[in-house]
Amino acid sequence: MGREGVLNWVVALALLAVPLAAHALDEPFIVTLATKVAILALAGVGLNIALGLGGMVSLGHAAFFGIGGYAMAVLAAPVQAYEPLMTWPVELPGTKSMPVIWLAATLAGGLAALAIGALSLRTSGVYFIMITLAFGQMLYYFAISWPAYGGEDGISIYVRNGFPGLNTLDPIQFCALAYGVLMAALLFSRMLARSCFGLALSGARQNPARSAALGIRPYSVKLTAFVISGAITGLAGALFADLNRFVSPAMLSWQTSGEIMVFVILGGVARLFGPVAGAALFILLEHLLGGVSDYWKLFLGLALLGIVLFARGGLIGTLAGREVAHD
Amino acid sequence: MSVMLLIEQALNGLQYGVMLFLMAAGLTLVFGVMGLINLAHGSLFMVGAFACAAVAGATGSFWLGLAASLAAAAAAGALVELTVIRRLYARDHLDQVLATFALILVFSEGTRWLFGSFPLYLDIPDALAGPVTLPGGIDYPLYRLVLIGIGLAIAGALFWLIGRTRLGIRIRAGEADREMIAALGVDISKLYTIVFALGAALAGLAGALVGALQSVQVGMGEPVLILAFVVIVIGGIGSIKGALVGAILVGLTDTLGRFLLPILFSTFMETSAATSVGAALASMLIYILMAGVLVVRPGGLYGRA
Amino acid sequence: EPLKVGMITTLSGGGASLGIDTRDGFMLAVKQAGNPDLEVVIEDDQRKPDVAVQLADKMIQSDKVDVLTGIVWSNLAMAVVPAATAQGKFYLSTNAAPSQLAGKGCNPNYFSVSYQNDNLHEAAGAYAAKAGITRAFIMAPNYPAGQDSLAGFKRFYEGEVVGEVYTQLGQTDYAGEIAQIRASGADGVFIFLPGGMGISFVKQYADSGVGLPLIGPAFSFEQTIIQAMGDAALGVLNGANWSPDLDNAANTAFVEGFAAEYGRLPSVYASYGYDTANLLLSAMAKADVKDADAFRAALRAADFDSVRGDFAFSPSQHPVQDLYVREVVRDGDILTNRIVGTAIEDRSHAYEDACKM
Amino acid sequence: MTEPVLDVRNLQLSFGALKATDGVSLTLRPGEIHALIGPNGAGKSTLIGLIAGTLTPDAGQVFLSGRDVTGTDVVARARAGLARSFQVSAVAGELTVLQNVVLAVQGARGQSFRFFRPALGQADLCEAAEAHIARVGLSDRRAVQAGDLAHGERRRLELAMALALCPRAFVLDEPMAGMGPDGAREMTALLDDLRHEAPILLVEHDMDAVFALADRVSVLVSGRVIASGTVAEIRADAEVQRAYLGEEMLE
Amino acid sequence: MTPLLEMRGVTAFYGHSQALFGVDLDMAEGEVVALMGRNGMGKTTTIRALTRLIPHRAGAIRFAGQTLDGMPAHRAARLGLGLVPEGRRAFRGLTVTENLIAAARPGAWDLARVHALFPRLAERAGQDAGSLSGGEQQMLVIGRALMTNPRLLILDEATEGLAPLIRGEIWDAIRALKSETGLSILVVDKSLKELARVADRAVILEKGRTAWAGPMADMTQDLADRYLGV
Ligand SMILES: Nc1ncnc2c1ncn2[C@@H]1O[C@H](COP(=O)(O)OP(=O)(O)OP(=O)(O)O)[C@@H](O)[C@H]1O
Ligand SMILES: Nc1ncnc2c1ncn2[C@@H]1O[C@H](COP(=O)(O)OP(=O)(O)OP(=O)(O)O)[C@@H](O)[C@H]1O
Ligand SMILES: [Mg+2]
Ligand SMILES: [Mg+2]
Repeated sequence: MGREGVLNWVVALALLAVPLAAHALDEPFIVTLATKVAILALAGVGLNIALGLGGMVSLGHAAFFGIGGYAMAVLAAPVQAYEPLMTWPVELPGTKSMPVIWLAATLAGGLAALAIGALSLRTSGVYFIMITLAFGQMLYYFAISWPAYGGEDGISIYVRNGFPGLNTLDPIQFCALAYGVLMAALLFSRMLARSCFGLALSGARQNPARSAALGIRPYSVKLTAFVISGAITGLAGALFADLNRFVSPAMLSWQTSGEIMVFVILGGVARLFGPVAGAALFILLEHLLGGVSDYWKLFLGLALLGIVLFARGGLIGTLAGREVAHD
Repeated sequence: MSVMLLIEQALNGLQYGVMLFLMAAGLTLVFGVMGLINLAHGSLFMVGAFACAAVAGATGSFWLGLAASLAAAAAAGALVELTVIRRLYARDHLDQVLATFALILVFSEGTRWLFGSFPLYLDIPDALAGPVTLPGGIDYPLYRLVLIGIGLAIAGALFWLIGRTRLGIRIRAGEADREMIAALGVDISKLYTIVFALGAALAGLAGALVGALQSVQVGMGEPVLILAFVVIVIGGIGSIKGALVGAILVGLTDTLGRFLLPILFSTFMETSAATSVGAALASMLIYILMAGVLVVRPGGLYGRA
Repeated sequence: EPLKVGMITTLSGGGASLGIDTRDGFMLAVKQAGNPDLEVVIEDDQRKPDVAVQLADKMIQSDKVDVLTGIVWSNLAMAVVPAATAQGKFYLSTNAAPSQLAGKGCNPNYFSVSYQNDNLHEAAGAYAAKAGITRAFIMAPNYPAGQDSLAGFKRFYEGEVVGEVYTQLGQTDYAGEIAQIRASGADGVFIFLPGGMGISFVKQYADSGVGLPLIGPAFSFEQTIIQAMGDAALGVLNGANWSPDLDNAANTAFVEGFAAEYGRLPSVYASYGYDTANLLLSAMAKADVKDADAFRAALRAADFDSVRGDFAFSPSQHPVQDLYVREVVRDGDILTNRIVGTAIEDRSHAYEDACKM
Repeated sequence: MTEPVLDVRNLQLSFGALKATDGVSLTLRPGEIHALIGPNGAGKSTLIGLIAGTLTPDAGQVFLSGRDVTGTDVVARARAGLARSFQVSAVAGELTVLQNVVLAVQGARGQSFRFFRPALGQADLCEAAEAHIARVGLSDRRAVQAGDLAHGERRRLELAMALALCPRAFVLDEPMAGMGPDGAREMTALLDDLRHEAPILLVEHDMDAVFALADRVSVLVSGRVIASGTVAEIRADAEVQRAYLGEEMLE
Repeated sequence: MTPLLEMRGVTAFYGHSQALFGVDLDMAEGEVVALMGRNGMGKTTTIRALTRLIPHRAGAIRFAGQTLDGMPAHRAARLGLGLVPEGRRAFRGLTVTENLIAAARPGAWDLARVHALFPRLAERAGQDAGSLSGGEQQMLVIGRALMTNPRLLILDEATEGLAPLIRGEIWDAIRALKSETGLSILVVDKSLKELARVADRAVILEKGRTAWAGPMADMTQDLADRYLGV
């Protein structure tokens, strides 16, 4: 195991130990913060597949994040209002079951990524950044001005959705759930990176012309990765909405896309645990600086600048050094 | 709906487009020509507006304010280039996104720290205030006509600078291969500082000119920034001509869409719902336009990609 | 037994001026009262709903606050209030009071000290006829608060609506809308364009030379922003429930105290913050917050000197108050508002009947 | 006579007013090396682009093993058995030599959408890749990132990747470019060997290599084939000398 | 003869891997020196260190009486280093003429003279350099280096990928440059025959070190076998 492997374990264990300790010390808010880190890291893991492995710099991942959130609210809100989800063509009830909601959010995120990716991947480079941003903004404005789902006010669900065998309202149990999902996604992402598909994706990123000449369609490979990426980020959105028991267009805004990207870059692009380290650092900074002064964002900005200028390769990159070639 | 109203709206669209161009021009210089994604370009727009408002407020002269906006934005741009941006050319777009994202925070909160949280006062200079009557009987604000003129003049000047002068050629060469142009004896760093300052000055000028029409407040740059991105992506990155055409296209689409869509929907919907649905669609329209253009022409209208 | 208040408000970014005034008004009352039993925790929500929710969680879980307050924006309130009241905490609104929380969603632990969101639009609508507007052109951003505002205006407005336009949230250029106003044949314009949108519109409107009377809710013509509009704002009418020139002892003391403490004139947000703190202090004097029923009754009694004069709560726990119309005037160097008439007396709100409480 | 593996019929392509490919017909028969030479800008790379499918002709057809592939794209042609190398080395710089070749092997076998097993954990993939790497003499560089290779090594890697496709035809754009004398010699030997697996359409300016290897030579000038024949015929062709070889080659 | 260039014990790294282990290279004014060695022996790296495109870690480089240690590339270039880099790095997105103008510094070489040397560049004057054929690009970058009016022209595989006819023309041009203008030239090329005709001296690199240096005439078949694999 190389340095990066050790580091990954440290990060993973810390993210487990902190909420447990906080729980023991009766500091439920710290547990909530750790949950937030885990969920935002999950969104980052999703983005990292597109960004790190596939080189697709998407500034529109808030779209999938928000869609996942809305999937949760659209399914759960009817239950609390004692109404069916839809009556035509078949009557379908809403649900407050997390596994069902997760499935729906993953599918919704993936489908949205399929549509957006299919169009966006016709472009590349800076154009890709901007067209994904444009799709994100399109959904954002749609969500704000479309009255059906609360517009800018968003939708509140008052009670967190349920997971069989767990009391999700208990912060530590919900945290454990989020942590479990994050770890599963990390495992999946690691497997993906090493698989044939991961290699094909890497090839498509570095030299699409060569990939095509080898009979590998870069477009299909990238689109597949983009869909997987959107699906994971959608799942994170559903969890995030459940954490807050609330969803609003703010989840879809370009600032959200920017922040998810910041997590990834801060932690280390294409590093397995990059998003986790990045999200943790960002939330930590936000909460440490938040109390310092009214102008705390000035310091946050300076801190981010310092990191990007002097800690190349993000947190993991700086601490673990250059990636060693696999076996 | 009269023809005159439609013409007036088209003029409004043109003027809005030219306003966007002022912002997009600086951005396309930096973004296209130097190959740098500068999310903080909107902050320089804000710096220009605040500098103009502060100086105009203190001296009572809009024109002094305008000069101050150019100076302040150019200085801020040069400073940022020397301390931050300079280290980012060799990095990929990601680091640039992160660093300039951080710069937005620094600029916004720094400005708030200096000027407080309340919007500042800045108004159109008296000489340009009020409407003039155009042929055809349209009353149109003089200031907006002047903006159209300034925007087009700047477009011409930039077109010449980038396309025709040796400075412009060297800048573009530097974008294609920074190392090679240095190996040919061109001090690309100095060149980039100048270009970045120039782009910043343009943004600052736009901020000051637009600030007289709008609210001078912290965060004013971000919505314009996104629009400016849309503009240059539609036009094709790095192309001044593309920025101009894109800006005018966006201005017209947005203005006419906001005006015509509710009318269109009200032909088959109840008015109140039609205005709401029409407005919802109108707010998405330029993004739809952009996506449409990129799907058909992945490199934008005048792009090389 | 001390009482802990958690204030969640917007202190950074574009909307910071509103939150800062809310906080400053609130803290002025706290300072004047000098009650050592009142402890205040203040946090910045960055105008982000998810941040507001997490701050509420933090204040409830870690700081163990009894009362929450301070939220400026309706969408943030919708994110925080239902969950907070469900956990048995009191929420006192210093500004945002969306219809959902006034009607079906009313809650015994939720009090709005400011108004119900529609009130100030209703005041504008009711007064429009008196101001000679019979053919109104009405305009608001296309989001729930905007849609509510046009509905609120129309509720009491008796003339004809010749044009109804939804603009984009955050829009900065209104040339298109102004052209439509000019072409519409209206004799008056109602706008609800909060924050920078209002500044942009008013400046452009003044420059266009259209010159029709302009009326709106107080938010668009508040102390925090009219300075930035300059003379363009002069003469604009706006519906309000408070004004710096409102003639009562509490108000005079507040306006002077605020100016002395912070060196600027207070806004409506400051007045709501100030009233909220005083309401809280009055309830503290009567009951212990740990006894929720007694404390609630003490709040309901509203036994404090409001800067708005007479103040009482309706059954849904929203104010019953007089609504005025103000005009922007120049007072020496600065612009401010003066009351020009009463629009509606003893107004509660339109959703009262839906509240089962 | 055996049926040609690659059959190009009357291809045309213009860039604006410039006729880059002006009615080119040529064939590639099993087992042969067919060299395509011509002055700079004659349209050789353009022709390769048309054959490989990166460019779409204005008119004309391309047949691969008797099948008309004119309307298909690069990927389809690669799968149909066309292996090309690029005039400017095109490899995945951040991957190792081994990974690059594994990528080629899995591309050829259509295994790129396997999500689960590690690519380098699959013995069959790796063994095949190693064999191709050994063939071009890069075995001791297999763990080096392709971006760190010297120019000549990168050209060999390119060839290994083309080999990995087990193609029906090779289309190679200047494989010798930038190679030193010994490198060029090795490459010549390698190509000589390769022709038994699949015929080679070879674009090359290295006349030593061309004359040593080619069974047939076609000369492209201004988008047209001005001459075609054996090495001896071409060397003797006065027009070719004037247009391409110059005086020097007469010695 | 006045020394124009002195490189002493130069070492250089790419990241952590060392590419140069101690290169010595001397040139006098007006001399044509062939830099030779097998693939990957460090010829390009030596040139990159000389033109300040990468820093050298140890050793010293002096050019035209000035030390280049720590000097940025553009200043070194202005001292008179004209580079034709390996791999044809024409400026894509610029026209042929713009490519030439971008490099121009006053002197004997101007657009007309470059056009006279390579008439093809005049024909393609308005075309995007990125869409030129490989050989056309090669002519362009040689022309571009000449436009800087260098004291030392550095040609790294300048004839790579050129048709024999053109290659011959370029060698003619190099010889003409040598005899008519007395320009100093550092040349890397794989054609030993051509190098033998034009170069005064040769420097051979082996594994990042100077293995042999001496007059071209002293290059024996034995040396060539050992170091160049001919
Ligand atoms: N996209 C394009 N647009 C315009 N002209 C082009 C384009 N691509 C190639 N050309 C022109 O077509 C001609 C043929 O170019 P091509 O690259 O095929 O030459 P080549 O025979 O491969 O030359 P070389 O031996 O130098 O590589 C050249 O004159 C080139 O300038
Ligand atoms: N960008 C790079 N990163 C890491 N190593 C490099 C890089 N470029 C070259 N090298 C290594 O440095 C050594 C010297 O390479 P260099 O390109 O200088 O050789 P060369 O003599 O010019 O070879 P060629 O004849 O192939 O051009 C080689 O071992 C090569 O692998
Ligand atoms: Mg070619
Ligand atoms: Mg080399």
